[in-house]
Amino acid sequence: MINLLFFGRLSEFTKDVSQSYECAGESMTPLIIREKLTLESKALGQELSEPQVLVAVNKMIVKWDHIVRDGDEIAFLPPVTGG
Amino acid sequence: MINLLFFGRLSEFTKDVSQSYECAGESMTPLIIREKLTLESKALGQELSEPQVLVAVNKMIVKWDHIVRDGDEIAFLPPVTGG
Amino acid sequence: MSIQEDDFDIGVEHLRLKSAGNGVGAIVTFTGLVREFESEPKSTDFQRNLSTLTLEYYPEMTEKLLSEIIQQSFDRWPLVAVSVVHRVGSLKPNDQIVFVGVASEHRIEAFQAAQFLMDYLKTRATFWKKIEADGQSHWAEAKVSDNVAAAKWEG
Amino acid sequence: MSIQEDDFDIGVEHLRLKSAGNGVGAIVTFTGLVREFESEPKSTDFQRNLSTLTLEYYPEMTEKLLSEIIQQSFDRWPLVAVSVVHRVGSLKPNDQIVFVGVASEHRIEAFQAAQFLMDYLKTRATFWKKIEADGQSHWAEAKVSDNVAAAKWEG
Repeated sequence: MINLLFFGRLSEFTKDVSQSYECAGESMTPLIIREKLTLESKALGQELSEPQVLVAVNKMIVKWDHIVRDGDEIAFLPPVTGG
Repeated sequence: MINLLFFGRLSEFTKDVSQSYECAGESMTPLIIREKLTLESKALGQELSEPQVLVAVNKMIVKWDHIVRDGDEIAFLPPVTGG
Repeated sequence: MSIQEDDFDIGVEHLRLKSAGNGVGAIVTFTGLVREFESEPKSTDFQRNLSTLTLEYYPEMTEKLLSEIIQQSFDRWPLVAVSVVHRVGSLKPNDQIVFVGVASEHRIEAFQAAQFLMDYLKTRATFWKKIEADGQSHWAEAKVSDNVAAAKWEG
Repeated sequence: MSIQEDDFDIGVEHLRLKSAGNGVGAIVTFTGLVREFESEPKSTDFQRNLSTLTLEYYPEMTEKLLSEIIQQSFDRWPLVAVSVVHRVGSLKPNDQIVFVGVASEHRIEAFQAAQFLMDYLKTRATFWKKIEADGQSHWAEAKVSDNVAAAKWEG
């Protein structure tokens, strides 16, 4: 199981999409998961494809082709606005 | 009467010099007073001639050839070191 | 370093920095506050009355990022102590949001490090602001000016 | 603005800046402290234990100069409030000497104004420090670095 987290404005688009994926042996990346999510919600897919959106696996920023494993946590991070 | 004030390191050289001058009708400037002070203490004269030393008349920075009048206060100001 | 819902006390934070060690000659602090007016995104004149600012963060990751930013400030300048406090949750106008304090021997590095910490915190630490104003809510947009400010510390 | 023998309280000063008006989003403070060690003039390694720092000023003139410096900061940046407190008289290691606080809408002008105020205060306000260390006393020397810092605001 891979858990998905959506922060900031991204959380507004996740009402009807999966919050986790089964990782059935196949090689999985944030990019593949983004494609799966886009099939569920085109609006979310568009938001996730914005170039400023970063992806973290287990709380580390990674590239979109990072291999994820069962038990990993993927977080989608829009531009930060704290401070 | 013209009162003289010496601040900071300058105050270390004023034990034996005049702290005021009578202004007997003659045209007076901080420069003339510095020359008079130099006759009283060569060490003080040297300190006052340092290019960073500023002179204020009645609490306003002035040029050394500023005309001073009876009742004025002349202050000799070494480089400031507050803050 | 602390991420907390509770308010912080500048007097307490300042005393901690002052007592951080021998040789502290300069303390610079920055405090960010919730402003009562919220400029409409992409507009300079239309302003709305802010009622609530909600700060979201990513537990564990945000702490780690803040620690890294603080470590970088020590790598760049000879500092005695650094303190960062960031609030999360629901805030009101004039509430304190963030505190950055730097203690050092001389003022130049304290000013520089405090600015660096704020510029990096604004652009790298995983916090997100949701603004409620005039009955409507929206997520704050990242500011180009913050990215420009952070970029000047690179390279 | 205040020149005083008494100590000041950062918490009180900060609250005053925070309450200065609507729209304050950023507060930057600088506090200068008496350091416990005094570098020997013209030497970088020999240090002496400071016992007393005495601050002399020129009553009336110093207040006027500080007011002018504060006015200049308002002319240069859109600030909401500025506070400057400078102590005089006899101080001990770790005592607070000077406070500069700036409240503004955004952080950039608050940081800039606070640095400007300190740079000008250090080079233009009529204060003089006498240092007592290891049983000997001398007047502090003006620092070239302060003049360089102040010069960058010119022209």
